[in-house]
Amino acid sequence: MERIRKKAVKTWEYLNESSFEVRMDDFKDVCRHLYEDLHAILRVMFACDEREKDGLFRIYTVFDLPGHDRFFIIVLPVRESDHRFPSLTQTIPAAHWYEREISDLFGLSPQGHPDGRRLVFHEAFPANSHPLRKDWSMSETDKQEWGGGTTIKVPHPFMEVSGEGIVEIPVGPVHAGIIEPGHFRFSAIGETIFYLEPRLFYTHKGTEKHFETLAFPDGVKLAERVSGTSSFAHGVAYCMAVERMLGIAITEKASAVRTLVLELERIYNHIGDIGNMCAGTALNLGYMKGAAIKERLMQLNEILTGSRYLRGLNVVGGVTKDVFKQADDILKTLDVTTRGYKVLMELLLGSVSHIERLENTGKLSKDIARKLGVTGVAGRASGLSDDLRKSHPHLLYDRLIFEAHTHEKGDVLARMMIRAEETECSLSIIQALLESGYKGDLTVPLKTAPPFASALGYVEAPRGSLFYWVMAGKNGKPLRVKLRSPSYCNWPAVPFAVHGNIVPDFPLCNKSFNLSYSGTDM
Amino acid sequence: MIKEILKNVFLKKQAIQFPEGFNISPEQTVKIVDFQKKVDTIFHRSLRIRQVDAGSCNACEWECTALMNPIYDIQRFGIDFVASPRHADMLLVTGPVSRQMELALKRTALATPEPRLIVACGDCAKDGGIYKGSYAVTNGVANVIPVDAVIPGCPPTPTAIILALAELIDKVAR
Amino acid sequence: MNIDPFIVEVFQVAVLLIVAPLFTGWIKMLKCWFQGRTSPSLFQPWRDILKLFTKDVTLAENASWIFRFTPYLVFGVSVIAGGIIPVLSMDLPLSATADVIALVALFSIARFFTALAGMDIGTAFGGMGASREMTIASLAEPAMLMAVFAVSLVGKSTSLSQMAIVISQGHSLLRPSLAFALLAFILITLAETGRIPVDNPATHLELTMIHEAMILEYSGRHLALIEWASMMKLFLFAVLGIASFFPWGIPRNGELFAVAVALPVLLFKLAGIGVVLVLIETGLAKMRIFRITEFLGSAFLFATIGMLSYFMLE
Amino acid sequence: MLLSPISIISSSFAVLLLVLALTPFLRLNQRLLINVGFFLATIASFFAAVAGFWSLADGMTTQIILPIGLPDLPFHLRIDLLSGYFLAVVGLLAFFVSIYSIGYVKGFLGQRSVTHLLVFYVLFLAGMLLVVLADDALFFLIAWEMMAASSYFLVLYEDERVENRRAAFLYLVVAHVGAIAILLSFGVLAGLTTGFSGFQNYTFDAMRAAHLPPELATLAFLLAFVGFSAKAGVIPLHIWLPEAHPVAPSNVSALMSGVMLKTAIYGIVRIVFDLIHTFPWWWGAMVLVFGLVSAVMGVLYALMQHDLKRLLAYHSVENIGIILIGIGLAMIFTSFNMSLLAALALIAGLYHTLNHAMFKGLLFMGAGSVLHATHERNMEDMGGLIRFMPWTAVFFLIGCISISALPPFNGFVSEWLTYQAFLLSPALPSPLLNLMIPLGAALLALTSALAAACFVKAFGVTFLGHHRGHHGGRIHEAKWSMRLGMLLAALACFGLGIFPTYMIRWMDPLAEKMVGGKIAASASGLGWMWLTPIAAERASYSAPLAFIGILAVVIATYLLLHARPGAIHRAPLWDCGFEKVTSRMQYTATSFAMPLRRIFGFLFSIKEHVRQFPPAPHPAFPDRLHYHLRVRDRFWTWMYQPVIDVSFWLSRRIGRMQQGRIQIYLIYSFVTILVLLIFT
Repeated sequence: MERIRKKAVKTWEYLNESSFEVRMDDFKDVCRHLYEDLHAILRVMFACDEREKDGLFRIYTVFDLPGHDRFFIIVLPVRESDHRFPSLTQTIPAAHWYEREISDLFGLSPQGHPDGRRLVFHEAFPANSHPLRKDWSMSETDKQEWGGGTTIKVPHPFMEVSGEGIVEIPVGPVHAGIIEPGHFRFSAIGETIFYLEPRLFYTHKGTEKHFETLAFPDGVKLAERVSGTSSFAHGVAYCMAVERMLGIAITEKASAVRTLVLELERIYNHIGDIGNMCAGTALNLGYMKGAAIKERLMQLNEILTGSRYLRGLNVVGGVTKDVFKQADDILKTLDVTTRGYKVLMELLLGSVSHIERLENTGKLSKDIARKLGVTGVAGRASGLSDDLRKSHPHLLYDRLIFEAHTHEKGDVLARMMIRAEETECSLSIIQALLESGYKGDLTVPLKTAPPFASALGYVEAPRGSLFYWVMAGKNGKPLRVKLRSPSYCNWPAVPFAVHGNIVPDFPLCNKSFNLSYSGTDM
Repeated sequence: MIKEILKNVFLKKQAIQFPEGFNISPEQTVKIVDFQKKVDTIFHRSLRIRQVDAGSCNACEWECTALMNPIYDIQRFGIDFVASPRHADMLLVTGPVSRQMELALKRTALATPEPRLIVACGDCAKDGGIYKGSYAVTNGVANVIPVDAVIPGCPPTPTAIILALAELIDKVAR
Repeated sequence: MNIDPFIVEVFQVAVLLIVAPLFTGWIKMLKCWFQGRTSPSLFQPWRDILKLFTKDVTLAENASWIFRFTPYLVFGVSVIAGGIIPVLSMDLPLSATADVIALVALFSIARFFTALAGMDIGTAFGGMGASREMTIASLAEPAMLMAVFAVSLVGKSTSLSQMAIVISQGHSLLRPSLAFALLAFILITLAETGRIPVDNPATHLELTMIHEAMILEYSGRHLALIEWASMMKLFLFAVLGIASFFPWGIPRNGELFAVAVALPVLLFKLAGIGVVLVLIETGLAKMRIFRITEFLGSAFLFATIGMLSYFMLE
Repeated sequence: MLLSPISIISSSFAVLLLVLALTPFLRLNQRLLINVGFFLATIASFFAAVAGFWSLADGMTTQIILPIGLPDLPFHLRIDLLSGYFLAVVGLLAFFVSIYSIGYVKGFLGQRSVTHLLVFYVLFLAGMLLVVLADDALFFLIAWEMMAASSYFLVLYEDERVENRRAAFLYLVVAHVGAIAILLSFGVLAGLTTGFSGFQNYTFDAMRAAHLPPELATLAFLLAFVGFSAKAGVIPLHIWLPEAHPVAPSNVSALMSGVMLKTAIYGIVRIVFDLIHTFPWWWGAMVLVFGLVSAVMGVLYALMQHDLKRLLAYHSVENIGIILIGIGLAMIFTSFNMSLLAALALIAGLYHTLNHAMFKGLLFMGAGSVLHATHERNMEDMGGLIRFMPWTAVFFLIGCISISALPPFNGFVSEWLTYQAFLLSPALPSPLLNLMIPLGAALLALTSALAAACFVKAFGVTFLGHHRGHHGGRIHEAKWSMRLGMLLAALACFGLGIFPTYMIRWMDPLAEKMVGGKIAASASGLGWMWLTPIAAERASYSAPLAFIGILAVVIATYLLLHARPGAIHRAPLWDCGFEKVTSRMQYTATSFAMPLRRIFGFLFSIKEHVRQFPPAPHPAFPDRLHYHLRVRDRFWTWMYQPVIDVSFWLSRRIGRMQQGRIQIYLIYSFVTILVLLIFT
């Protein structure tokens, strides 16, 4: 710690964020120290175009020390003239995607990155065009050609496994099932997968740039539409970031509502996922059972919030509705759900043929998981005890008694069991929440954002740790909104879980991770 | 296992009655673009849908999946989702059509044998929805391929989708 | 009064063409019920087929004549096979066209061409499906032959109508050889007709497909023919099982009343078979593709035990 | 009578001699040489076929004694039913192949002289004809050697490649091991009975007459079986076959695989049923077992190949196995005096002999055309050829269907007959056989199913999909004569598949002669359309009906569906919306066979690994991955490697004995003399 303070040019603290601005040549060393000596987790890494402030780009690297409720943010100023910065990837593999993304969106190139290809943009996107720079614009013809997709402006070579008889199985972006678009390139001999290279960002909608066009209070709507099944979590994380930045504290009531609904979201996701895994093994009985239970919960969502995806409940500064008024609805549904869920689990664990498919399929080793900064269900199934509700108690989680579950095996079965255990845990949490009453209004009045104020917002979403980072501009409008969904740091891990498995098991592995494409592609 | 099956067989079905069970708000009623030319082709309440996600947030997908659960149970209407556009009569397109999906969407439409219907599902698919104006989206399916019908809603509830499709089929069958 | 066998033949083929989709429809209905859902109509498969016939065909640019010829061949094979198996009467003009072995060979030529059609377009999925299909087929074949052998020991023949006649005389299910052969036959049927736990006919996951993967490229009338043919294949395996294990109720000759009775009896048997099939399909998850060896290995074992028990006990 | 099988066959030899005589003069004009030479070869083999069919038709036996040969053993020739049948087989395929060769051999023009190709081709042909005509041991062996030597030189034709020389040598060694075994077997048959008095015992007549004590008969049979197995490529003596066949010019491989192997079958049948004619059942059982092993292992090894001609070569092993299954069953049935079933099994075996000659010849000709067009034997570099060479594709497909034993083509008929023979085995009095033989039937089923899988792979990877190689544009359809050759062979496959009853009626006397049973009457009990080997209610198969029926339905549906004016639109293939598909994105042969390779892996020695280059700093970012697979014939490591090692070891030892000092040698000789003295 001292070492960092010594190296830091500038240091400032805000809430539970300690920021250290470092020089270009200290950057790598500081980060290595945090990662290797202090075993910090790289949470998120992003750039921000602050040229209107002091003519500099800044790269923010957010670390999280296990055991402290505190984020260490290493800030690296980069001059526009020499748009280069030292790459962390060789030491911290988790930085792999972040750095490529920065070079795509800001044109700041990581020096010594093992993979020089673009991440976000596909072949048809013009070279040296970086949308998140403030002075960026794009000609109509470029847009047309980008959409046309046929003109190759920057080639994107997939890795070719050499040797005779290798077949490349291209899947997607349009899949046979009802799932999101993404391209997967298997290099296989018959059924055995030797190498899998996913190609994502088909659903890249320029969300982060779009945030900058909306006022902070309106941003919630967009945040809720980043990833469908974790709409509420995204809403909460965004609001939390903005509230922390504005320096306002929401009432106990509001946080109680948010906590409750977060858990509801977790439950319907987990049960849905458990059911969907049955689709992967063609155990239709379980699939339909899971779907039915999920549907009940969705209907509960609609009763509570008017939206099956819990949208419109969050606003910056609080919530719009006091769901505790409908406690009996909730209890009724949960009661039914719990019974159904118990039956479902009995059914699944009782079905030998189903469990046989899940066991030892898609193993993700703890080592890889840690190196790639895997989070959420996948991480916990591989033995990483990483749960923001524990490590950074937000909302009312510090008052609640629950434990974070981990499994060691890291296979599909482990991921299912994690979901099962967390479902039960969430059910008990909701019971606990409903027992006591909470005071305070639904919302608190907003303030105007001080220029260039920034803050983190974070939530343990159903899929794992979710981060937002907002910075206000001069005019109180957003200067930068960075979002990092849990799927973003889990996607790079999927291939490692798949290698050596057989091709027909891939859908099952994929379902067991159940990552969001839209949340990753932004 | 057997117990479950027996329960399933003999207990009352969970599926909601059609159309009584469908409480549906006015703004979710279906606006159907004219497609009389296809009237005499798709018939007999057999409709095979190929769902294409063109950059949606995945909520619409989950609603489409929900169509197949025991409550909405779309297969009873002779509607089914298929794996290949070659087998499909209808493309159900969701999302604002991100630029990086434009080509894929066009090719999917190309791969679908005539006569076919193309339905834009959800507010994003209608006109870009919340994403309207972002540099990376084309503001709606209609800007990429000709659209036959639009289902509004963010996301449109399963009931809304079913009503829309039912109306479609009736129109087409007539 | 007796009907001319040719008329019975024609009638039987007509029954095959009409009832096969209904049988599939029935299975779908049962599946839905077993999953606690309300089901589509019994006639849904028919609607799908008719619909497909009216649709255009979208053909891949590089599709060769094999791709276009296959649907017709597969369809033709199924129809002829339907003329051979005794369904409504044991004396059919076509019944001498092929015995069980030749019948199986007829199915395998259909499979041969389907696999080729899968590889014709040159997509990874087609090849994948073809490879899996042929693998499973080559493991199913020996088991099938052993089952045939065991039954033919009892039936003193491999000609279907003859076997049916002989077996329908004895109250044969008491015979252990037949019982084992039946077990084997059920497993083989699951594999040959691509049902769970071997293949999932209703899957949406292209990477797990077997039969579906080969026909991903088909559309319009070609698809209609192939789907119809695969419905018929399921039907034919059912009636094959009926003819060789439960032939009671199939009239010896085209006696009018008997034939008239034979139809409802057949439907009744089919309904029963549907229930068994769907019970298996609902209760089991799809197995890993390499588990197929153990699956069909046990089928082979059952058949062999059947044969041995014939020599030992009968 | 002037015109007789004898006169025809001798005229055929005259034509062959004429070719040899003409060669020196035409040597300078190679193109003309090819035209004339192979045209004459065509005529000669046509004569041979006619002679064969005729002698089989009128069923008489004629012998002639040539004025040449050893002092009291002049060359005996004889045309009887058996040699007639094999004359027909050899002649018929040689006829097709010679036509094919006219076009095929032109491919070598400008590369190398075809003179000795032609010469050895003719000698090879003559050798095969003489083998089936010979009627005494000496002449048989001479013809046998002539056949072996000439084929050796043909394998060596493109001798600049190391693999060819190695293959040819291996072939030569195995062939001679076989020849020696056969020689010894004749020695036992003729010599031991008569104490080596005089040469006249070496005529086959004498051997027929001689009554061997059983143990000597067994010895003779085992020797002969080893010898002929070596030639036929029965596992484990098959090792030379997949080496030699691929490297020979394709027309030669067609002959070698199509008919040369069959001379071994001829030999076995001749010796077992004709010369020895009484034997215990376990001989048959042994033949059956070797047949089954060859069939299953042959097809499994074939599945692992992605060299088109190697694949076909391994399928020869498989089919020889199937033939032996038939013959083995025939032997078992004969030893139990069940002549009817024996006839059925024998006819199944011999029928498959003819069928295999036809479709394997066809397939090798097809492979030749592909080779001719793409200069490529590795399937992984082919694909999409159906668009460049549609005719070859059709013929090759017909070959594939036939060899995969699918109706209505010929392969199925003979395998079906074999199944029937199997299914009738419960009639055998021995319970052991009753239990064991059905398993054989299952193995046969496995074989044919695997064969189907293998040829889906062969045809699919070679002719379908996109072209994987680089010379897409330069690929051309085969020359007309090649196509004609293949067309005739294809027609033969079809005819033999559709009209089996005629074939059987025509083979019946042969079966009666060999095993004393006839099935023609029962086989066409319902009329020529239905093949009913034993009885109509036992089993029946009607290729014509099935064929016409299916055809009718196909045509009917086609017309019905095309009543509505065509609504077929061409569109790009469905690529999941990912536009940039390459030819790497289609299943390869190695991938296609992977599931079976994994399931039957224990039968091969497989080396498979993926290497990462260079070992990347972190698993997340590999630089380059390389996949390597080697599948090898276990028999090589099991049987041949040790033999080679031992021989080297011995030679080293013997080498050590040679000191080069005269005293040592004197001592050696002294010791030798001592030893001899002691023993006498």
